[in-house]
Amino acid sequence: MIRLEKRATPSKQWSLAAPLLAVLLTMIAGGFMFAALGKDPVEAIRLIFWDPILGEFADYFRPQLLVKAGPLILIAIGLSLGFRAGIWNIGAEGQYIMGAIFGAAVGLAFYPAELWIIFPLMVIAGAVGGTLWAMIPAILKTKFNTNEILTSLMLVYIAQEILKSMANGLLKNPEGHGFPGSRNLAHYSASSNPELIAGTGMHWGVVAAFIAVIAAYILLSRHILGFQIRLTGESPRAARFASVRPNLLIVICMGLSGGLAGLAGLFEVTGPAGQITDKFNVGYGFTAIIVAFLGRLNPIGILLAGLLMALTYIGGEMAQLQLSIPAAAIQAFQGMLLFFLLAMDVLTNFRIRFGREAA
Amino acid sequence: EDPLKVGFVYVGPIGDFGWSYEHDQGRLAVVEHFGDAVETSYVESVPEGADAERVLTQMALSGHDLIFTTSFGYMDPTINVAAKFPDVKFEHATGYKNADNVSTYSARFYEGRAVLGTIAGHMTETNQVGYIASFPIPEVIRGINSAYIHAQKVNPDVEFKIVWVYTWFDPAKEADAATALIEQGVDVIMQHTDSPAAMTIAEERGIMAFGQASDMAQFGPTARLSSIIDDWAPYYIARTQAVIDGTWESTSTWDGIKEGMVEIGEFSDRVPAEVQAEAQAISDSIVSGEYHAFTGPLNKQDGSVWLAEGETADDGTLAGMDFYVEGVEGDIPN
Amino acid sequence: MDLSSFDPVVLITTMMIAATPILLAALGELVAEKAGVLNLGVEGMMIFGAICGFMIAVNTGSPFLGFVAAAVGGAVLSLLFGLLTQYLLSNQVATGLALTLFGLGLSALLGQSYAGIKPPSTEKLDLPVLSDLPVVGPILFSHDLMVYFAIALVAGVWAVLKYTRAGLILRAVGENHDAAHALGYKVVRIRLLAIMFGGACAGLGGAYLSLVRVPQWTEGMTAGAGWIALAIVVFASWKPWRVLLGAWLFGGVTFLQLYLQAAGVSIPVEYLSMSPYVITIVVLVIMSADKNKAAMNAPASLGKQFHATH
Amino acid sequence: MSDTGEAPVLLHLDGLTKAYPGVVANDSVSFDIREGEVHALLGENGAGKSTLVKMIYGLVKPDSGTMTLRGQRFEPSEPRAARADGIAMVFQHFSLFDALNVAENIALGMEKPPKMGDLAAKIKEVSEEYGLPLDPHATVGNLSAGERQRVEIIRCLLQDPKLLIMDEPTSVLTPQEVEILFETLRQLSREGTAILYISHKLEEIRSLCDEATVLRLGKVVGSCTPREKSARELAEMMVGEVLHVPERAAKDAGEVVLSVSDLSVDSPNPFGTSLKNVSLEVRAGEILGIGGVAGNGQDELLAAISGEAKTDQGAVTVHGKAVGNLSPNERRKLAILAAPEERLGHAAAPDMSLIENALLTGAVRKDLTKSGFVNWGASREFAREIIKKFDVRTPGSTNAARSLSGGNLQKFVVGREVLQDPDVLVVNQPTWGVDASAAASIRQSLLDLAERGAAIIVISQDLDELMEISDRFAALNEGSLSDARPAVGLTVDEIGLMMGGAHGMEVAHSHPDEHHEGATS
Ligand SMILES: Nc1ncnc2c1ncn2[C@@H]1O[C@H](COP(=O)(O)OP(=O)(O)OP(=O)(O)O)[C@@H](O)[C@H]1O
Ligand SMILES: Nc1ncnc2c1ncn2[C@@H]1O[C@H](COP(=O)(O)OP(=O)(O)OP(=O)(O)O)[C@@H](O)[C@H]1O
Ligand SMILES: [Mg+2]
Ligand SMILES: [Mg+2]
Repeated sequence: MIRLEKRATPSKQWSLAAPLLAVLLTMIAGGFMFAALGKDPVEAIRLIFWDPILGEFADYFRPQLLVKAGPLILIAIGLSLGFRAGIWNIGAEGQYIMGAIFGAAVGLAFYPAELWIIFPLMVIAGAVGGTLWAMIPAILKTKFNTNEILTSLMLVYIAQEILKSMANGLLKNPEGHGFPGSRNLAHYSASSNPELIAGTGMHWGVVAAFIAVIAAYILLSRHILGFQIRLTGESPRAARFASVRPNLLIVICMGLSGGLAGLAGLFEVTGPAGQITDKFNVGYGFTAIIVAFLGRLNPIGILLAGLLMALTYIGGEMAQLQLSIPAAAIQAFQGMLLFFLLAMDVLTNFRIRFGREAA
Repeated sequence: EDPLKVGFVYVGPIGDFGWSYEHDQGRLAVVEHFGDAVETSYVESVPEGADAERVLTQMALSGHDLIFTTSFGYMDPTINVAAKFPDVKFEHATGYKNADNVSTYSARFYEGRAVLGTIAGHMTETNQVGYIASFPIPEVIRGINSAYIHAQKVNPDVEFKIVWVYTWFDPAKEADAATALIEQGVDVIMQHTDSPAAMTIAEERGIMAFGQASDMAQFGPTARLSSIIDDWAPYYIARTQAVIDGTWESTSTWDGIKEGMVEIGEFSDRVPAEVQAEAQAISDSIVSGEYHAFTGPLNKQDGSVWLAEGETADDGTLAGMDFYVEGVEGDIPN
Repeated sequence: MDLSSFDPVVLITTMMIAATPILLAALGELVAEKAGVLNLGVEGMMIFGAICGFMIAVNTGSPFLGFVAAAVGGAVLSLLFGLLTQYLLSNQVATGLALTLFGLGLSALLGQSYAGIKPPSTEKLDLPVLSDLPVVGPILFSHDLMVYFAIALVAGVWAVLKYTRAGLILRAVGENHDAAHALGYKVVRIRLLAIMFGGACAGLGGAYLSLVRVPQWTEGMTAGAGWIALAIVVFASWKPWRVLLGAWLFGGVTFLQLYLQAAGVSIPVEYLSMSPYVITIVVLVIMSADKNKAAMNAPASLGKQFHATH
Repeated sequence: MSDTGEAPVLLHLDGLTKAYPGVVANDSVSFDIREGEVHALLGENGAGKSTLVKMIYGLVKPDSGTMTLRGQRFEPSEPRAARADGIAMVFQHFSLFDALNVAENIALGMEKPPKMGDLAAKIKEVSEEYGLPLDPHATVGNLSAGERQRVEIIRCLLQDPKLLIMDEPTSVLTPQEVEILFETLRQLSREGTAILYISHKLEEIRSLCDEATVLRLGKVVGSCTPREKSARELAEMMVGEVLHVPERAAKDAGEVVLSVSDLSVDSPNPFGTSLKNVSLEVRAGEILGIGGVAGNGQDELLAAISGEAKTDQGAVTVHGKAVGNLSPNERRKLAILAAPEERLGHAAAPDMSLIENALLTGAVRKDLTKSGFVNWGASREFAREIIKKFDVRTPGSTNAARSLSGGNLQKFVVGREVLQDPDVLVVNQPTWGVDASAAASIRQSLLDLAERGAAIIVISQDLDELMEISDRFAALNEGSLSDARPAVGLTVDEIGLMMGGAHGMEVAHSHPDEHHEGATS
């Protein structure tokens, strides 16, 4: 019989090897799936994992990986702080939307003024929008003990309705021939989030993601607040004993995660997306939850997990394009990858023993 | 010689049995028509915005000669990518921005609505027609107006009850909307959403309905009166041919029943012969160009004059239509 | 606005139908959560059930077999979650989300050739006299069998949890898995069964959508119903009858906003559309404001990992 | 008590061995338990007692060795099988379900429980018969620790066990309740039930048990008739060396350092106890011992002094300064420190390293942070200092707290506070579950601290411990604190009454015994 034995401390070697093993297993299992669909499995795996990084057009795709991973990382970093403290904000999608709406509203309010201050103001508004939206579950939790998983989730749907309303109403482009959607902020230099290095598509959001990774790393490893966050997650009573105020921590963590999600929304709406439309949000807030866990709630891990996720998206598009693999198969493939990553994690914290089972 | 590479970008999955499905049917028609002379590829469920821009770039980089971008939200990404790949031809559906290598195309669904509205006006016994509307965008508003105008023309007492569901596809919600409408006394349902849920409810409750996006005959064998179907195949074949022939130019196409982009499904036996004839006559006159679905005198909802006697609406106004015509009740959201 | 045409009977009958998918899914999740397992993959299991049920019903011509297949499909998918979380001790929140992603992808893949087909229709109850009674007839005697099955299942789950030893053991495992283990109960096995029950119910809920409610197969057709089911469990503070109430309330509010529109009430639509969510939040707040009660109803081991150390 | 000499052997253990990674928990353990005998199992922490009884109960499978029950080969594959063979067990850590009621809890521990209604009646009947009355419909979470213990015992009794295993059952009972329990056990023993009894309280063993088997490092190192040995001899058998008893010098009490007046706090926890008008004073150099059955407000009192629970500002004063509204860290700044009962999860975070756990309370007084940034070097130094000075046995300061044994973690927790040089220190259950030698060294460190002039409150359920180290004694009972009385000269009965007597139990068996003196010596 196989049995698991908890390690006294997590294994360093396995924490590196487990994800690699998981990717390998995914390639094998995914290969079978692609073969079952009548596609060349080796070719498919190569298109997904290899081509975006080292293939023919890698010069274009490498920065695109960062562009795609940027919002995921930014949101996931914020979420990971809360998750570490046992605060389950799963409504980042809504906070992302509200950040975009707030930021865009500020930008549009100034249209067509050309002042350098506009973009910074928009950035602030984006962070504020996300933070405010996250404050709703935070305050309901601290005041009424309402489960934040559900309230933050419900607020995603509400934010989506608000987004539809904005795209069709208040923020609608008056010169847009009646179509829903705001003016294109990227086409108007005071409010645009410009490409920082020509031809790469990289914008301030990518920079913000890197800053967030570094800041979170320092916060968690060096700062007392980071220690308090970790402590609260591991042992809420010990945290109170260590003078952590749980309600304050909830507000801080929700606020930070909401603020970063809001920023991600703002950078997307002013850059790659360009405008508020009713389909502006594409699920980054939910995918970021997975990214946060895949990265084991560790900033560096999240950076890598975000890039891996981005790789499967971009590589998945390649596979669709070149081999006509349906998007559904790519989605199932991503699901497999997540399962294997989560399953292999066990090796980090447990030792596998073969032998007689204890009763 | 290398086959022509034609790419398609879809906003939903091709299995949505609605918008993206119909575009993919168009792609399949291209495959069938040209055989080995073309090679098609597609990417489905591509979000509008940054992802679209990347996928388009990917297509252009990998040697596609002609790319169809099949959702309004791909407008700016299409323009952006087209600027970087001047040798690649782009075709953007339902948008209004053109460039040297970007054409736009759209369908005059309102022509089809004129035909269906005529049938609805005749068929309703309660004089209540239900309309399940998706989003308050010009295309949907045009459809409501056109259907109302023509229903009202044959039945001055007709009233439209409109429910906005804010989704293109949510079967449960569409079914609920249909039920709510039926409870308010409608006996004919028109829809501008993609699932057959409303048709199923109509069948169950013994009222009438029209297919949308696909024919939906199997979901409402008795309820279905006719349907309005998108058919992109003729256009896709023509544009592909143009690239092959070297005659492709940037154009703005807005085709209707005549060009086959809008197709009226077979009338069911339930529709009396004289109504069928009248509906067919409207369709024929639109095809022949004798008749325009928005022909004056028409007032706006607030009573102000929109089109004088005999005047027809210009495409610019139609493209941005954001008002109801006189007689339609309720407000357009926002 | 025309309130004269407002008919509560319609509201109730529609609400009962609209509520059935989320009711089934929520009931399954309730059982899993009572055993201490938080499975956020309801949406994935629902849609997988929707396609399994649809495929089998279409191929066999029997909606009954379709529903059986949906239950089996949902249970099999949930087993994946069970193996990961119970044996490999993966995080339940993340695994549940991954399950949703995987279920959506897999179902779309399986359903590729099933778009646009009409499934065999599920029979409705049609009792000669009873179904024709005013008010009572449409409310009580004229639904399809799944509506009754779902309500019967509520009663069944309630009775099992409250009165049987199996129910007692299930609650005990969710309450304190270490103590249950010390008394010799197979915590992991019991949880796996609860997870599979949850999966089967979610599958049934999904199949109700694809076989009765819509009825058609399309990708992503559950459109968020699984998430609503999760909310309803908490809303109901883990009590079966309140799950029924919650599902009806949600179904009712969703329908009501469309109904008011059809009746010509001019309220901004997008605010009406968000009303079910706003109301859910408000009710959650009211339910949870009473701290002691909320704490006592939530299974104490919910979402915690169990690893027997001896 | 029956004469067990000739009673037939009920359970014969032969060469039982069970190894865990890195430890052999039981090494070839063999001995007999006779019918009707009360058999003590002695040994320091980690000696393997719990492991052994878990094997008998079918929770753990032996690696080798055999068991014979009434002449039959006995190999329980799971607790159910053991229960079917007449084995019942009261666990060291309660195996109860807070949200369920008494009857449901009991049903869960039975093989074929009768219908709920019948079971409830039976519970009432049996519990009253044994003088341990219980309301079958009460929610277990609302019961006191003593009542919860009763639930466990009744659960066993209802199964008519042939062998009743009790793993440290008395730590949560008042002396009177202990007496009632013992009377019950004696009655069972007279009726022929064998009892395997594990306890660290040697006086109890001496008064109750007929036979004793002593384990050390998993091996049987001896057996004896406990009545014939002194507690000290028993302890030395367990430890294998001569025991040091803490010493204290007589001294004068100084000025009042900590004063609590008219303190009332609502418990934050639905199953907790609220404090009612508690007043106390502790002087410099003095140890105030607070006794009482667990769950009578001990946690709440500690929380009110440590700052985890805020109170009226004036309800708690230190050196005359009102501190009732200060946070734990603000109080630490004023040298008010505490060590809670729950080692893992309250006093220390299980999955964090000892360095991080040193930072947990040491940040303020040991200057381990600078403008919010943690000085990990200094934290490591502090952790090492604790490990060294308090002889914490661990491979290193980077090990997680949960990897330490209970006693070693306790030394770490107490050491962490003592080394921060407190003026006021409150400790709850400083030696709970800790073996004799480690307990002695922890007590000594508290005495040394008092010597240096600190005001100390020791909350404990171990009366022997309190008598040994405190200057004055008070008891908590349902959230109220009795007046403090000098410890010297208090009798067990007086203490018992201060603790609230037998908590409403009718004393079914009544012959007050003369055993159970105040202190070990
Ligand atoms: N579940 C477990 N998994 C891994 N190691 C364990 C486990 N339980 C205990 N240990 C290890 O066994 C050793 C002894 O633990 P235990 O708590 O039983 O100590 P003990 O012998 O009772 O010590 P003390 O007398 O200090 O209480 C510790 O080093 C601990 O790391
Ligand atoms: N599940 C386990 N995994 C690893 N080691 C274990 C486990 N359970 C017990 N041990 C180890 O076995 C040894 C004996 O433990 P056991 O619990 O039997 O001691 P004990 O005599 O009951 O101690 P105490 O007086 O503290 O209750 C200890 O060293 C302990 O760490
Ligand atoms: Mg121990
Ligand atoms: Mg023990």
